[in-house]
Amino acid sequence: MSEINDILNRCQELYEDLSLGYVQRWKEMYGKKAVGFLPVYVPRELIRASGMLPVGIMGGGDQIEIIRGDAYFQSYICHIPRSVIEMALSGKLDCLDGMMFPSICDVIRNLSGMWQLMFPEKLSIYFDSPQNFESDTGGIFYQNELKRILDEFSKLSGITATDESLRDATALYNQNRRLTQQLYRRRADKPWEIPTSELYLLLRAGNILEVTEHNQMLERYMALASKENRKPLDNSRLVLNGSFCEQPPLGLIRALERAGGYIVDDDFVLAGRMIKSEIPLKGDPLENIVEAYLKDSKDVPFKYNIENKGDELVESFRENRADGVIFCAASFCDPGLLEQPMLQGRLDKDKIAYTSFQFAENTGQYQVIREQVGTFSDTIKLWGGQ
Amino acid sequence: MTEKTAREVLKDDSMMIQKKLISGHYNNLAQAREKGKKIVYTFVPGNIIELVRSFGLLSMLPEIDSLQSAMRKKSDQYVAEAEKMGHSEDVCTYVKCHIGMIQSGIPGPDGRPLPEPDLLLLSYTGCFTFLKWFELLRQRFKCPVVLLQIPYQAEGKITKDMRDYIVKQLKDDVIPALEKLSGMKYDEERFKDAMRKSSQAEEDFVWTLNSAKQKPSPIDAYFGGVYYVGPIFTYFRGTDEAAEYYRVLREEVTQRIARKLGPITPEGPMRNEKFRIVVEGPPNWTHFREFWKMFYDEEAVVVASSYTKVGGVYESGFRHDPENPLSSTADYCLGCYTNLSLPSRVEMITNYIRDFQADGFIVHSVKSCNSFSAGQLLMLREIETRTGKSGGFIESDLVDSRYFSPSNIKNRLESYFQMLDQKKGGRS
Amino acid sequence: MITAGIDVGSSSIKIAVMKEGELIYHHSEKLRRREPLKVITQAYSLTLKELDLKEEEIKYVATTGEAETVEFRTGHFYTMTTHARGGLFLNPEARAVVDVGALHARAVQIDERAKVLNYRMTSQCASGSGQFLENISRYLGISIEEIGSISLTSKKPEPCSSICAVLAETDAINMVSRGIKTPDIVKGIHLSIAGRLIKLLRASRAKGVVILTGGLSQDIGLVAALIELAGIDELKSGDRTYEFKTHPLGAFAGAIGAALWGAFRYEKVYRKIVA
Amino acid sequence: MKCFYGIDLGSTTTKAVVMDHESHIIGRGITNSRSNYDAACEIAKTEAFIDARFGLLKKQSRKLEDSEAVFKKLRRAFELEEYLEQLKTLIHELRQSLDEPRFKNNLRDLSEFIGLLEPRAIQYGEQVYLKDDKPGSDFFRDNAAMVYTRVAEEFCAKKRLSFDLTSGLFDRSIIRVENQTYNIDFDDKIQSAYERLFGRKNPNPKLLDAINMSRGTKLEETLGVGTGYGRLRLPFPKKQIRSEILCHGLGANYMFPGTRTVLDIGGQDTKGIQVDGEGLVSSFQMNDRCAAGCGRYLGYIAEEMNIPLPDLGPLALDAKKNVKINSTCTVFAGAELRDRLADGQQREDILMGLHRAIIFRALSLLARSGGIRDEFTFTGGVAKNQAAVKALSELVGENYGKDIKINIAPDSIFTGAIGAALFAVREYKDKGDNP
Ligand SMILES: Nc1ncnc2c1ncn2[C@@H]1O[C@H](COP(=O)(O)OP(=O)(O)O)[C@@H](O)[C@H]1O
Ligand SMILES: Nc1ncnc2c1ncn2[C@@H]1O[C@H](COP(=O)(O)OP(=O)(O)O)[C@@H](O)[C@H]1O
Ligand code: SF4
Ligand code: SF4
Ligand code: SF4
Repeated sequence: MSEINDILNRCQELYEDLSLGYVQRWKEMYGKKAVGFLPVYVPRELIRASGMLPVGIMGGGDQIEIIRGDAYFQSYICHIPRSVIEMALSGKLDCLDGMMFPSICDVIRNLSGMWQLMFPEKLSIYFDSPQNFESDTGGIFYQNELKRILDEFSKLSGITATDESLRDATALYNQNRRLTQQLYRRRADKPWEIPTSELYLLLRAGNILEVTEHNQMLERYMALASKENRKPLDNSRLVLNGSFCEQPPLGLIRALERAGGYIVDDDFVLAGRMIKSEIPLKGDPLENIVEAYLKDSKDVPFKYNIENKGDELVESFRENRADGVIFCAASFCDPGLLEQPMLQGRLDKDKIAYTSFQFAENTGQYQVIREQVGTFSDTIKLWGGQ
Repeated sequence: MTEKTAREVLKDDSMMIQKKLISGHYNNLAQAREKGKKIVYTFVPGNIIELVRSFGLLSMLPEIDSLQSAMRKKSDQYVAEAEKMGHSEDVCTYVKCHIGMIQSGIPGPDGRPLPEPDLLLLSYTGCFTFLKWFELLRQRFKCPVVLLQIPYQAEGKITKDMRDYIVKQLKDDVIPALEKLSGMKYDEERFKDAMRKSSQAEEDFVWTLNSAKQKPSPIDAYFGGVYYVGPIFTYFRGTDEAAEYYRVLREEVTQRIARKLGPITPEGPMRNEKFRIVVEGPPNWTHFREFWKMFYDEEAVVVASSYTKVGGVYESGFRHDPENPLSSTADYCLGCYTNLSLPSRVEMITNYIRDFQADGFIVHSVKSCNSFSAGQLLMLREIETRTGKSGGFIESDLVDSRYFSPSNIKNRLESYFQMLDQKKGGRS
Repeated sequence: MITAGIDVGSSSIKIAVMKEGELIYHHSEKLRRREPLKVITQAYSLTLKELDLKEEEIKYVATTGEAETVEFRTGHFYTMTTHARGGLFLNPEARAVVDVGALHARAVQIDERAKVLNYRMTSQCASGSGQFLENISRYLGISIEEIGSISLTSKKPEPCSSICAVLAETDAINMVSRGIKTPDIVKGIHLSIAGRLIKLLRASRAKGVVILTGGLSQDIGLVAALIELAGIDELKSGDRTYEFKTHPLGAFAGAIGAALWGAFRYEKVYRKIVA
Repeated sequence: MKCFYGIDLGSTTTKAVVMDHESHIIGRGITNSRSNYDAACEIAKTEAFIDARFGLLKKQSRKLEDSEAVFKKLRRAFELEEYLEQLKTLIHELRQSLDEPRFKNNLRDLSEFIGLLEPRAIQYGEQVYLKDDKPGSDFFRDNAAMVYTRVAEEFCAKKRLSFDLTSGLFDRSIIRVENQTYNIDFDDKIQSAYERLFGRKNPNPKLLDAINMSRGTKLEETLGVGTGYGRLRLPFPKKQIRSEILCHGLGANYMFPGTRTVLDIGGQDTKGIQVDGEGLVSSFQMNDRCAAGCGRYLGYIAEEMNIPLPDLGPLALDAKKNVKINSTCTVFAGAELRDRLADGQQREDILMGLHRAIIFRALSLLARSGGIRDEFTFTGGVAKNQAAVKALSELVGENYGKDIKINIAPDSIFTGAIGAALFAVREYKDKGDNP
């Protein structure tokens, strides 16, 4: 009992420590640098291979009161950039020597420019990923992009990544991907054993912790969780979709579980799960990373996809023996919300039940959400899967 | 930009030419099916209309359809239609308006239905929403889609890698798709010829926008500007008619300058130029006239705007180059306003304020467009610091009238102009 | 078998008691700034007294609404589940339920067994809710009961543009000062609420007979506005027609539904557990 | 003397300020806004001119013995006269309203009730104005509601009558009362007030002299400027209308010349304004189309808790704990309050949380307008609320440093009207003084 709690407490601390104490200590201990990245995905292998610590920043959740952040964003823009700005302005991100902005939407894209204006002394990288998934078109562009980034990193850290160091990093993250997937499978099997609120904290810890430490943590947790002897409830099994960038507050995740639903798959904290299987270690490491993204990455709203939209979601629904799908997207998230009708159309085709609501990372009232999810669970409970 | 509004607003020769251009185009579209013409849907920013036309294909621009619906007061109904289909209230209304319009049978300006697409040419210059937009259309139309990704100018410059990536996509994907659709081979000479005409029009266009440096300014570079950009941003770039339009326009403006006349508004020529303003952000289309009136009633003239650069930035010297058609097409796409980094946008507007001797600037932020809006508040502050001029801030939307609150906007604008006036020293 | 349903709303609580599928008692009480739990406890013991029943004679006490604190409940169902059941009870033809309460509105698409197929509800913004109507009517000096009939006399409804309930209040003040007649103001507001409801209905993909429930279902002005707007819509789109129905007990739909589901659950699961 | 006035027609209150030609404030008047804008303005202005006369009177009566106390008494007695005047109208309107069909079934009871109400209300007025020296509110509506509710509750309980019925009757009638400009003749009313205090026999000739002096002074309405939410509906030419932003900037500068940043929280809007050393506005921000977190929000809360608005702040000051409030939607405020109470949280803690929530919103707006610079002046009605002020001082200290000087004037709610009056003086001077 106590050891699993220790792990969870550690995670909770990391989750709540918006000032990134861990990162500060890590930097002092090793005399190295750290690079932050915003959702959703960057190849962390590159940061590690350049001798730095990758740090995933997913906003301030409901723990930060926004005063200055709102000064930069109109009310109809999603919430995550405000808390990120608030954190940066209040010095909480000072320990990050650089920041990466993945090309997922206009908001994050423009945030990269804001960073250049506001923090000119910091390295700020806009990371443009390809939407053309041909190796010799998008692949070449992507490789050039990665090389450019490696150049910047080497200037920042003084360490130039080599094939060797890239391969080592890839191996470690492969292990992380493997463990994370194991965790997900375990939860889908026995969701009462691995509550989503705990799984979520573990994922978030992976944003901050150095990868070997996170790997150990995942292994230990899984070993302990099965011994906990938790009892199953008469809950419905739900696949959650839409929270790929801005994250719902932990309280909301708990509220969902309390409203009678087990979450059996989700798209939270995708950094460690964007690449679906392990990246080969043989051959050119950069090329392997590129190919993995082009051919083996998850289907997410910011990736161009016209051929099999929603198939992955349906697959997850089936594989995880779910009863329904919940669309849980951040308010004002254009990519997420524009994707939804297409996914729903796909679910309709297979007669899969779904419900949807929106949240903001600092949503504090869960009443409406609870009611919607509760009704959904009620329906499944009263009527079963018919 | 609709014919009706256009006719009422400006009765000059240039307007008549534009009107003819537009009605000709819609006529072609309405008859496209009978005449066996193929239709390509593509977006305004970074459009490669010269190339498309060189294959004898007709094009349609969904944003233009949306904004025209708004000016015809149809957009609310279309947006509602799309929301009814499950689209969120939060997302870009251009998309919703267009989807609602499709749902209603794509009625054209004269009521005749417009054709469905045979190809979706998806170049998402400057905005990620475009990606989703055509994914949505594709679910509905099942026609082929060809993607042209334009990398973002995050660092404020165009690199060789970016250009190469675009040229490669043009060669490997876009041109073959156009060839397949049209059954014609790529004809570089035709393409080059169109580029030549483009660059000629661009010359006169830049001259016209620059005329606002005169005092009084002979044009309004925002409300009037949206008419001036019409041909060059849309279907007509690279045609003789467009080149002619800009030649005539230039003549007219020359005459106005000589007679020291101000811009023409829907209520006649402006007599007095009290404030010279730069505007950042797109206009509102549902209340375009009302919005404009809030400016000219206060005797405010817009002397430069960023919106008139979304379909290409020409003032810094870029021209479509017939000698290097593909790579200059790439440069054109890369250079559109919303594909520029925030620091570049700040610099551009700062320069406008200086070069056009503006008294102040206004940021019009629209709910729909994150591409424009995210970061505008920082821009506002940054420009204020750099120029020492105060900026005004107003909010509404492109085509969703629910977000256009006349009293609120008027209140802010009035307060802003009174503030400028106070600063100028005139206290009344 | 006797079961009870308790619906704890934001402005009032409702109690319904069902016996073998028949409604044998109903009672509602405004909260009026009183503590809900106290009001419920009192009202419930009064119910038992009036029906001359002992506590254990009620087999299942089902709560719905904001009833987390009600400890004597047997089970809880969420609002849309109960309004679906209650709505169908009040009108067996209904294939959709629209519940308009003090702060929220909900649209639920159901099948002939009251299974919830789809639903939508309003969010954290109170634009166009009962509360809002109440404020305005207070401002205009008319009672909530007469607001409906006043609205019906309007000849030229004044559009109410504000999205926000608070700003709409000022809008209303503004209208009065411009000399707009009370019925026209009220009707304008009814139309704007109706517009929102129709949007919700659309989003819930409901069709056919719609039963209105919740407190505002008693507002004939709102009902008329709904019918009017749906008619306009029908003309425009040519499909998806709604046929709105009301019932004098519309406000009790939640409580009735809860009591009915309680009976259902009791038969199916709970009896075994207790036994 | 030449008088200049500014009128701020706000969404909840209408304020007027009278100035002399040297820009000294000589009178203030305030009333609640209502659908008849003209009436609201007229009343605020009349009150301001009455206040100006009292100012003169005060100056005159300074020489009298025990002058402070006597003056105050006289003022209260005058207010009682106004109260009674309006009460008369209210009773009349109540009787008129009985004609409406919905009261038909309870006509007898209701007439009886009105009969009962009148003496009670008169008694109440005499009590609070003359004996307690503490009327509940500045506005007749609130005071009348207070006594009305009290009497109605008792009466309904006794007669088993629906309380809603009587409150409906009140709502109906009070509006009619408010939309009339009541007749306050200073000369007349001051006489009655004097007589009420001292009887008819003129035992205090010096005071009467002073009264006559102030009566005799000519207060000439030279020029007025209007501002505020409803300014466009004011019967002024465009030149005499100023945006409330400019007025707040200038008004704040008048009260605190060091002001660089102004925060104004009114009934339905919040503004962050930056001004220069002259009080000229250099930039500003206003809330968008949502009234969350404005003064009206506190009004709803006070209504929900059934306490007078001015008591809300003091109650919140007893808070011991920080409670985070999420929704500042005005309409949801009541629901949130109930939720929290049901959760077992303390009333004062929640209240403080609500105040903090408002200030958070205001601070983000300020941040948007360019931050907070020294000195910082808080204006508008909400500045009267101590809890809001406390939350603001704390948060400003935390976020902008402790060195920022925060100004709050007793006149905070009049800031806009002061600015408008200043514009009136300037406008007149610009045209060339001394015709
Ligand atoms: N006859 C009526 N006409 C109009 N509105 C009414 C009527 N009766 C009740 N209401 C309104 O219904 C609302 C209460 O509805 P209800 O469904 O009980 O809400 P909740 O469940 O949230 O308490 C109140 O806002 C009240 O004003
Ligand atoms: N005596 C008071 N104590 C506390 N708050 C007050 C007091 N008087 C007014 N207020 C607050 O001030 C608000 C009105 O502010 P005001 O500046 O007059 O607004 P407006 O100009 O929009 O009418 C009210 O909503 C209320 O919250
Ligand atoms: S939440 Fe959506 S819109 Fe906001 S930054 Fe993330 S992806 Fe972009
Ligand atoms: S977000 Fe802006 S640029 Fe993108 S489609 Fe909408 S309006 Fe156009
Ligand atoms: S718009 Fe009005 S009703 Fe909606 S959240 Fe804001 S204050 Fe509340």
